[in-house]
Amino acid sequence: AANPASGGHAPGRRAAAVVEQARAEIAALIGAQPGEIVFTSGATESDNLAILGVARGSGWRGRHIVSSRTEHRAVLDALARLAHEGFEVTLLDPRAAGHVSPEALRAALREDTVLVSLMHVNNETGAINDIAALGEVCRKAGIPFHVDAAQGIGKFAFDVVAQGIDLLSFNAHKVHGPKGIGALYVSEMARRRIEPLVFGGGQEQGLRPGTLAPHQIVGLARALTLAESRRATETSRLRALRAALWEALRGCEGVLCNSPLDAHGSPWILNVCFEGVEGESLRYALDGLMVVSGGSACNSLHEEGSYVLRSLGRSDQQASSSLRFSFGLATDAAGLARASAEVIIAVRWLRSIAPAPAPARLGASKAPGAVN
Amino acid sequence: AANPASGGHAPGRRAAAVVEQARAEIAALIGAQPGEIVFTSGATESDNLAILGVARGSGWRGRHIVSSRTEHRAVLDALARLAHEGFEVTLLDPRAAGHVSPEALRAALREDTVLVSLMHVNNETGAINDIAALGEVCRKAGIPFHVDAAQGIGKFAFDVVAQGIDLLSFNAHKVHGPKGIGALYVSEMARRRIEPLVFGGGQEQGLRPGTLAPHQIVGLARALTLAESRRATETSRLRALRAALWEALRGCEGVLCNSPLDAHGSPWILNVCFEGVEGESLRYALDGLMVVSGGSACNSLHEEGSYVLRSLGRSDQQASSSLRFSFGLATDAAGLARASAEVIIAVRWLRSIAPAPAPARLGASKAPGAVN
Amino acid sequence: MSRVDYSPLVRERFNRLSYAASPDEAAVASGSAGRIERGAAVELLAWCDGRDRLARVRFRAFGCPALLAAADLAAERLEGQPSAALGRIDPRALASALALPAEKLGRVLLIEDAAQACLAALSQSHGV
Amino acid sequence: MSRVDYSPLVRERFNRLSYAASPDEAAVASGSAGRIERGAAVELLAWCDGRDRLARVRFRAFGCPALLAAADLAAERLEGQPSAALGRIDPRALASALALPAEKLGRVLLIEDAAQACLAALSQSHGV
Ligand SMILES: Cc1ncc(COP(=O)(O)O)c(C=O)c1O
Ligand SMILES: Cc1ncc(COP(=O)(O)O)c(C=O)c1O
Repeated sequence: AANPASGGHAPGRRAAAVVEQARAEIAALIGAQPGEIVFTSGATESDNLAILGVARGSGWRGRHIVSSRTEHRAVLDALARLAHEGFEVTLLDPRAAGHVSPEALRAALREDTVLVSLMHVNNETGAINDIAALGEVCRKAGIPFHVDAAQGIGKFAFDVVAQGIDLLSFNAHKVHGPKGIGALYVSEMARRRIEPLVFGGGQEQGLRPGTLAPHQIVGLARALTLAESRRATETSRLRALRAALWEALRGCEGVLCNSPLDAHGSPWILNVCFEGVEGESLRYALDGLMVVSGGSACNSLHEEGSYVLRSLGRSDQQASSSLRFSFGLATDAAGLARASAEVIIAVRWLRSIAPAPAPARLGASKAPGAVN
Repeated sequence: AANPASGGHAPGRRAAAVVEQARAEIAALIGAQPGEIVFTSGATESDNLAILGVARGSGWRGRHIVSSRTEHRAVLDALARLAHEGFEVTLLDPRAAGHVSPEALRAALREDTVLVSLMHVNNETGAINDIAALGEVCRKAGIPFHVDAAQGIGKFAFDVVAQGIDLLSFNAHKVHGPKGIGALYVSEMARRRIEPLVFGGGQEQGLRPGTLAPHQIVGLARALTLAESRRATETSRLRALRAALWEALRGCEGVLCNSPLDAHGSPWILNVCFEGVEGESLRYALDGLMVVSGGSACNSLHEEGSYVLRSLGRSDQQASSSLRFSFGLATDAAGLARASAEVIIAVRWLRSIAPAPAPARLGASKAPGAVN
Repeated sequence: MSRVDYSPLVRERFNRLSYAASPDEAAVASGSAGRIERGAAVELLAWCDGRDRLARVRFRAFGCPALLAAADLAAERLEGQPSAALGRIDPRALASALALPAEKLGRVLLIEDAAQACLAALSQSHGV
Repeated sequence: MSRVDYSPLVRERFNRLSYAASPDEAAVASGSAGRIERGAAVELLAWCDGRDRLARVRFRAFGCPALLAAADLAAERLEGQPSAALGRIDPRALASALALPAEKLGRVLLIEDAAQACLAALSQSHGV
């Protein structure tokens, strides 16, 4: 009595297998278990799921959260929402170099602190936080530690256990993968507290329901795996290119570096302030220059004069006349040389047509040497 | 004094233009304005954004919501969450045919009702609600009307204004588009009430921040446009195929139709109960048969005996031994004939190996005709 | 697509179910357990030879693939054994031989019950 | 990528800025408005011929592309006009000629102020 309709393929099951394979690959890359990876639509959603989810799910334990002023908007806006819901948020002030010290974090923790959220690599300056040291502080205090690693994943080694990370946000498009896909690592401890943002259907263990997009998920896994395979070579290659770019740019007068140039700065980012140039016109002049922020950044924050740069001590003017250079696979020495030449020419051009920065130039002034 | 760095291309801007073009196409298809379309990761997120967003944003007006028992899990689970947050939810009981009557809706509305959420086409049975009539009731009462149209978009004509719809959820993968992308139409009235689920970055007018995925969005627009272009022909083609399939299946004894076979049922779905067969084994026997639910459904709800079928009056047993056939571009007469033959054979096979459904067969029974 | 992902062992056996009884065949003795209305029922049918060996064992079942496959495997294992083997069915062994998910063990217990009932029926038919 | 999407008219003009003054040139008269520290400043430089016509008009500016393009357009339009034209600069006309976004009009008003100041300086230099 054989089953006469014994089918062959089941595409749904194949897709599910592909997703689980991707999940396992991603988990392995960060030292996690596959069941600890939740797929999302990107780092913004991952940040929100981590922050809103854990805070709301910990309401009875306390309502205090620690983060920093230089976090990405996705983190700061989620925190603002929590403040609106009655949480108290302490935003640490990174030191001038842009990173939060373990001591400052320890000092900010309280009895009722239910979450710490600190980014790995700052998306504007490239400043790197010492995650393992910060994670150690959180672990000792028994507080879940969320890390926004959108700018760090695939570029630095991660080991969520060794680094004391409970929640890790990242996406694919910052490592040359597709847009619209990201993930959140959720440790067992965090899992016991986290609440979903979206309900229905049960996917991702109920934490993030909705039909999964296998092509996007495979894109995320593949992008991360490829990034990992070239990590060492890219790191030293881009470190050298970044140093060369800075050397070229500093030839221009009135230049300030907003990025840590040592090991505390990501080789993938260089942020430079060009004094005496209006920022919007500088970026407009350089439109089409891939390496300059905007072409590849998440949001163009610059019009409003970056809050990140201001919180690191730059004036409004300096913040708005800063350019973020971001590097990737397509970056090479020749391209950067061209780019730096273009930037320097544009800076000089705009400075050349600016009025003299006279102390007070209101009203008319008669000038000598008139025609006729 | 020409700008020496005048660039050429700006890929970011091209991508943004592509997204806006897609947004305009989608809006036009449903009679909306481009600015009223918000991109999401799928219909689950759209449902949640509509329901959680509008309810939470209307808290001060009232805390009562009306919906129905046969909604998708994404709707029911979002409503359950709201109940947990202190909202009162009235779930209407669709009549046996599976749709909610305008009278029943009108009777359920209260002074403090802040949202009505009713699906267009039921994902399990294909039962169609009369959206324009229900929308009229909501409009008269001044209550925002959310419609989950995941099973209706691209298959039926929509005009959000004429139909009185304030919020419309849909996705791409139900119209042969990519997974992981959907949209929510938000009318001006609903926009004034809705709160985001996710914060940071400002995309989609602050209602759904995060980097947009142009390739996915274009996929959604293209899928909907193509669906629209073949809508008339597909409707009559599949209506005929569905009728033929039902004719073939009813040849099998003990068959009940769970779908409205008239114009109140979607030509894309046929749901049939095979009495006296265990559901999980029936589906397992038919694994690989594309047309049968599971291969293409959002979730396999069947293991638990569909709550939709039970709320339409089927027993647990009947609900769990029901199969959902769903049709699409790949469906043709020959394929359906093969499929129905396979189903009938599997049903008969499983019935043939089942013990007789004796009134009480506990314990042993001696049988005649023993060997030896 | 069923929610449970069964092993290929279940698939192979399910597709054949070589030990399913024919619709109208009746055995020396049979034993049943479970109820169709509750979603799972098994009947074991046994034929003995002269030396009290199970010459032929067949099953009927209504239930999930795990139950059908396990009943089939049980019948296969019983055939050729002394009839007392009916009393020594090990549901865990069946479940592990088919790599069944843990939550399916409950169903497989029905086979043990049916086998016990079958053994009782057999004893009765022998006039014990 | 700047957040504002300027028209191709702005792009074309911005890329040339043919009426920008050379770094060290100085005119019969100039008029300024705005402050660099506040993010926008314009200076208009004018040279008159014997019949009180603006023989040459140039600008210096610090600010967004809208301001630079509008200043360039203003200088172009003024050149060849009677000097009194400096007092009749219409910021709305400049903005609409370049299809500027509405929120940029405030910046363009600086050009009107600078032109007025330039006219005053010119009158002074003529010893009025
Ligand atoms: C540090 C950081 N966090 C969050 C995000 C937001 O990511 P997404 O655009 O995937 O939502 C970004 C942008 O990539 C980022 O750089
Ligand atoms: C009626 C209905 N609502 C919501 C959904 C969930 O959609 P998604 O899988 O895109 O989240 C589905 C599944 O497609 C559906 O059929």
